[in-house]
Amino acid sequence: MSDHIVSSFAEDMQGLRTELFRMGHLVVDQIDSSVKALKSRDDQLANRVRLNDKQVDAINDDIEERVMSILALRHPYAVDLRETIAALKVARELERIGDLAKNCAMRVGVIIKDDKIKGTKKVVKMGKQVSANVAMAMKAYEDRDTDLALDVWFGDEAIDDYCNAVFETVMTGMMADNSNINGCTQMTFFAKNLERMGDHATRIASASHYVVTAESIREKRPKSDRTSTTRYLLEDDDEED
Amino acid sequence: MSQSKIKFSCRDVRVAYSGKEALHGIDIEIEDQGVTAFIGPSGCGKSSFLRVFNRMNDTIPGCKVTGIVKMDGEDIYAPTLDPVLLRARVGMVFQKPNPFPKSIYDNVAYGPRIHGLAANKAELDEIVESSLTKAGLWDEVKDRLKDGGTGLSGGQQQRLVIARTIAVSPEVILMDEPASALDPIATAKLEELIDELSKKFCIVIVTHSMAQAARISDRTAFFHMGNLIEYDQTSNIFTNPTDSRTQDYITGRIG
Amino acid sequence: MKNLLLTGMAATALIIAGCGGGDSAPKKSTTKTETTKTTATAKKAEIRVVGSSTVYPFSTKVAQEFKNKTGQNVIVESTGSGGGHKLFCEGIGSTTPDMTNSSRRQKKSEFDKCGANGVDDIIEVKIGFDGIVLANTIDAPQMNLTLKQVYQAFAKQVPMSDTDCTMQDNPYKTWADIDASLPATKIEAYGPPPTSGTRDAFVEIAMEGGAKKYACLKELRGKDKGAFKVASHTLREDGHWNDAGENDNAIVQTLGNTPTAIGIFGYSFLDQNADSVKGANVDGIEPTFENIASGDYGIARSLFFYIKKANVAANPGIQEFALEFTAEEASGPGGYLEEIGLVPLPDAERAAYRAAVENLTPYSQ
Amino acid sequence: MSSSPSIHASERALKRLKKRHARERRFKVMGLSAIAIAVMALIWLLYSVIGTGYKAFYTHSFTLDVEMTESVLDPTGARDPDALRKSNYRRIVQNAMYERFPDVTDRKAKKELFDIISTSGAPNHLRQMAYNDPSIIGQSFTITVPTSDDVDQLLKGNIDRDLDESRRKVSDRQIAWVDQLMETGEIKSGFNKGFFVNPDSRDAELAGIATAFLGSLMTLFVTALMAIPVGIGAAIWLDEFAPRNRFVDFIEININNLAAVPSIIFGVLGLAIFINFFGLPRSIPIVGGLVLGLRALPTVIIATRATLMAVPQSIRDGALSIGASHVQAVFHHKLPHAGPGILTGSIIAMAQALGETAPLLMIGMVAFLTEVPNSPTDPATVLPVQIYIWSSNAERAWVEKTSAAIMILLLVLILINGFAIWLRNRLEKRW
Repeated sequence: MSDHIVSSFAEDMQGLRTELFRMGHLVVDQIDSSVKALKSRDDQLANRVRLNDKQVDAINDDIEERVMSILALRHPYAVDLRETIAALKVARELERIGDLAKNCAMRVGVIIKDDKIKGTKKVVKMGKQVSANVAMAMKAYEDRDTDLALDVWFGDEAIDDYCNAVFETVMTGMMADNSNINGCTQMTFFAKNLERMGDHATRIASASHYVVTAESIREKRPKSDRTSTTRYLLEDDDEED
Repeated sequence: MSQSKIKFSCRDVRVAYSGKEALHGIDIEIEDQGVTAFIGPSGCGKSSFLRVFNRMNDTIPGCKVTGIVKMDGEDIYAPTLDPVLLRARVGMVFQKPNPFPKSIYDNVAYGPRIHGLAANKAELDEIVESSLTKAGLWDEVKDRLKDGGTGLSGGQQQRLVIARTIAVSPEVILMDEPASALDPIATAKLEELIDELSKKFCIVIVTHSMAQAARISDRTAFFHMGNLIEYDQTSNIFTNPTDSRTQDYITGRIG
Repeated sequence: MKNLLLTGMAATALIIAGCGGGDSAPKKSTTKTETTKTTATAKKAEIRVVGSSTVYPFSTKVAQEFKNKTGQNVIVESTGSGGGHKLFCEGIGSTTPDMTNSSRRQKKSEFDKCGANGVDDIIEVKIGFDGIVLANTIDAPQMNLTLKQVYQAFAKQVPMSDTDCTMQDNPYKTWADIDASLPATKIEAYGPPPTSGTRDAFVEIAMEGGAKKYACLKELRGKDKGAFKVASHTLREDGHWNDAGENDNAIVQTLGNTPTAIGIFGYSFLDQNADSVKGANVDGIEPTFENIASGDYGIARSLFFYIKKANVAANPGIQEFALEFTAEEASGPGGYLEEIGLVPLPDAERAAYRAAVENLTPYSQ
Repeated sequence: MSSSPSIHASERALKRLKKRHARERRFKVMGLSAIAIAVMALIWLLYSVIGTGYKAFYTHSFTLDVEMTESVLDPTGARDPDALRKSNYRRIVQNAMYERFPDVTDRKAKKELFDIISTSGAPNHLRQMAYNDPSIIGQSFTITVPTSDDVDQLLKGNIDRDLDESRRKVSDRQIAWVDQLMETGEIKSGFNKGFFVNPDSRDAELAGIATAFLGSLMTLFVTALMAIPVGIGAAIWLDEFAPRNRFVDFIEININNLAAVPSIIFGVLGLAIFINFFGLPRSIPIVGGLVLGLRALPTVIIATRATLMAVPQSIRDGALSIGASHVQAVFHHKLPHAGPGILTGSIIAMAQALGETAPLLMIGMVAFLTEVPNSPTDPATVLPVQIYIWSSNAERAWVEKTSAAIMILLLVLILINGFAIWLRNRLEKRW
């Protein structure tokens, strides 16, 4: 794509992109770290994740500001307009993912107090999948790769399946031994958080699709997470489809 | 481009100045309803094309127009058609406000006078008042109709020119960058007026300001190097143009 | 809408109004000094006179008197002698001049041209003399020149000696170079340009006269008139002779600023400017009215006018005008033309020309 | 900004700056001196013209008792007006003068005495009176007539009384008489009305500019009538309707050339066309006006085209765009817009025409006329020509007459140009 005639406009857009990619990397790191903290029962690492979230928030604020300034000063049209709006959306999704990662990290402290809580392995596997999906969504955005974006979109089904599996495992554990209900609950929340991160990743993929085609992904998203609706009444959050 | 009536239809319209072709075969259909905007870089031929519709190109020495231009199905370049009459039906507003160096009243009354549209003074007064009202200028000038038209502010002058144009009861109003010499407030007023006028007149506007085209037009045609590149609903042109040249132009890239 | 046309008309109207107003004003106000009274007389045919600028002052004076006495209008145009003859000889009838003035005799060629155009009967009238003077400013020493010295001073080329007519470029720079008795000042003259009748007369009378003082040139004149003319008529171009304008007043003024310069102009200008310039004596004769009239002063020419007889029949006023011109009251001694510088003819000649006018006797070349 | 001295504050820069300022000062001084020279030339011109010319606006007149002796004027007693015209009124005036100074007996002194009064003006005055009313023959009354030009010059101080008698036009005796008459009030100075209402005359004391002034007005009228409409029409055609081709280019180049052609050429042209071909009489304002009209035509065309071209194209476009025809656009909008400029150009062309002499020489407007013209078909002359004629007259009194005529011409020119400026301002102020 050729450069803007006004080079400072091009620089603004590039800066927005760089910040967004930095945020993406940071958020993926946060997911990985929180999962790692769970796996290695490292409370300190979990703590660091909690603290690092401030950084994510800061980048989000920065991106919001950049978008505002581009809209106000550059009056972007067409692809520029779409990219600017998408950047705002993607940053928001990343920020949410960051929040969820922080939330996970906070639960690590409770979970690691009890050795007997089951499902860690499954959650770690799930976490890796989620992290990979987020990274892939960002890659799709970065490369304007609509196919990759669609992969992310459909890849979310696997995460939902993981989530269901974790739920079953942890539930079974709780039924067997109700002394560690607290830890188990935390574990389910951990998994649920990861599942929601996956949802956010699909939205990032959709946004990158929009940048290129001016259309969001229209296909019905595969949905196999039954945890919220079928078996248990857990507190719901702002998930909307 | 759906149910609305077609006002102008052009087939392979070419405009040449002293043998040098400035427009290379334009095919377009201008709808009767709403505002059609022509955008494009300077020298792309959009103003030349605008002047095709009222044969103002005839007044430029060495300018030659070929192709078929039909207005309501009638060939406006037919030898039997009188350009003077055509221009009464297709009014034009220019880049720089050009009121006549006469009184405000005479500016508006000039057209009706030469075309004999008013039978007496009272009728003429009525035409002047209604034209000025439609142009949103009546309240500002009703107490000084005898004052010079050139004494008004730029925005007022441009609205006076519009009043002068609509006093002849045209079907179409062509506007050649009408706001380029105006400040933002005058521009805003003018845009509002265009919006208002578009309910009664077919309006074709050439503009350099993409924001303006985006704000006021229903359809936008993008011209580049004497060619019509893209012609679509304005919302499509400004969010998702299909041609990369359009894309580059409206996003401000080197094309 | 029609601003411009209206204003244009207004301007035009203004000019007309100005015209009309001015037009009637002199008629309404009968002033004490008014010389004309157009209202009382039926308009008579105009008499048209063209020709010499030297005769012009005299002709106009007579025209004025004639108008006063008869109410008939005489239009006098100053076209120069040559121009006058040209117009005069174009034909007969009311569209051609009735008379032409001339500061020289009509040439053969002009006479022939007249004849070719049907202007057969021409009455020639000599009206008097006009002296040409060489003058310098009043404060400079009195010049006493001979015609030969005048020739020596102004000719482009002069003979080597009285007997040797090999021409040499004029070697004289100062008057003393010509004759030791003359002042040792630079020879510098302001004279009329070649278009002027005064110049013709000066060259013909003074220069030719001076040239003839060279024995060999006199001989040459007998043998080869053309060569003599070249030798005598060519004025020097090395800065010692300057062509001034036609206007003799300008020459008079120049003399006041350049005390060493000599000016050449008509006698009447010397007469009028006696307070600032004085005339050089030529061959010992002072340029005075009496000396010119008596013929003693060497550089004087005759002034003429010519009447077209064919026009007199249609307009008898022409003859009356000529009679007024030749009347004693006008061109005679003490007449009003003498007052403005005309030197009258001797009595006999005057009577002869008067008779020619009375009888409308044509002349022949 | 860096803390190191800016390149604009370096030594070399300051030097350059100084040089630039010096150049500017030099230019200003040059411009100022050019203006000063022009102004000085103008002041000198005005000083020399007005300094000598103002004296022509007053003159001296002689009040004299005359007796219209019947035996001199009308010995037959027929009282025939035409015969009365030719009577010897000079004698009457002479007698009146001798009566006034009975001591003068010497013949030469008598002539000198008679020369105090206008020798042409006084008899003619009586002639007119007798012609209008023959019944005054035989009566006595008082007339006021101009003094001779020499006496007038003496009293105006233009003749040096201290000079030797032989070198001035007024004799010692005449000076004594004139002084005496001044004392008694018989010679009085007063406004020279005759200068404005009289036609030309050979006698300086009687000459006036009426013929030339009216001739100028009439000539100019004809000039305006011809040059302005034709010129404006031609300019409009060239500017708006002429096809772009070589022929039109050729015409345009020639119009520009024509404006630079020496004006005498137009005289030759006028002579050939109007007098020789059409057979119009010489010396009449119609021919003069037509010739000057030809002379002014290129100027009017060029001025009109320049102003037409300066009219913004947008005005014409505006008119065309609401359906005005080409002619309407030009006549309703372009022309009124260019009006003030065209008017100014035309008036200046007229002023130029007013000052022309050369072309008029060719068509006989350098004529001596004793009558004021009543219409453009009467012979007339024009002011510049009158000035030209007067300037070559020998008598001293003509100097001031010439200057005064120049003053009148300048005044007319100033009025015309002032009118042009006034008109332009007035028309331009409207919008």
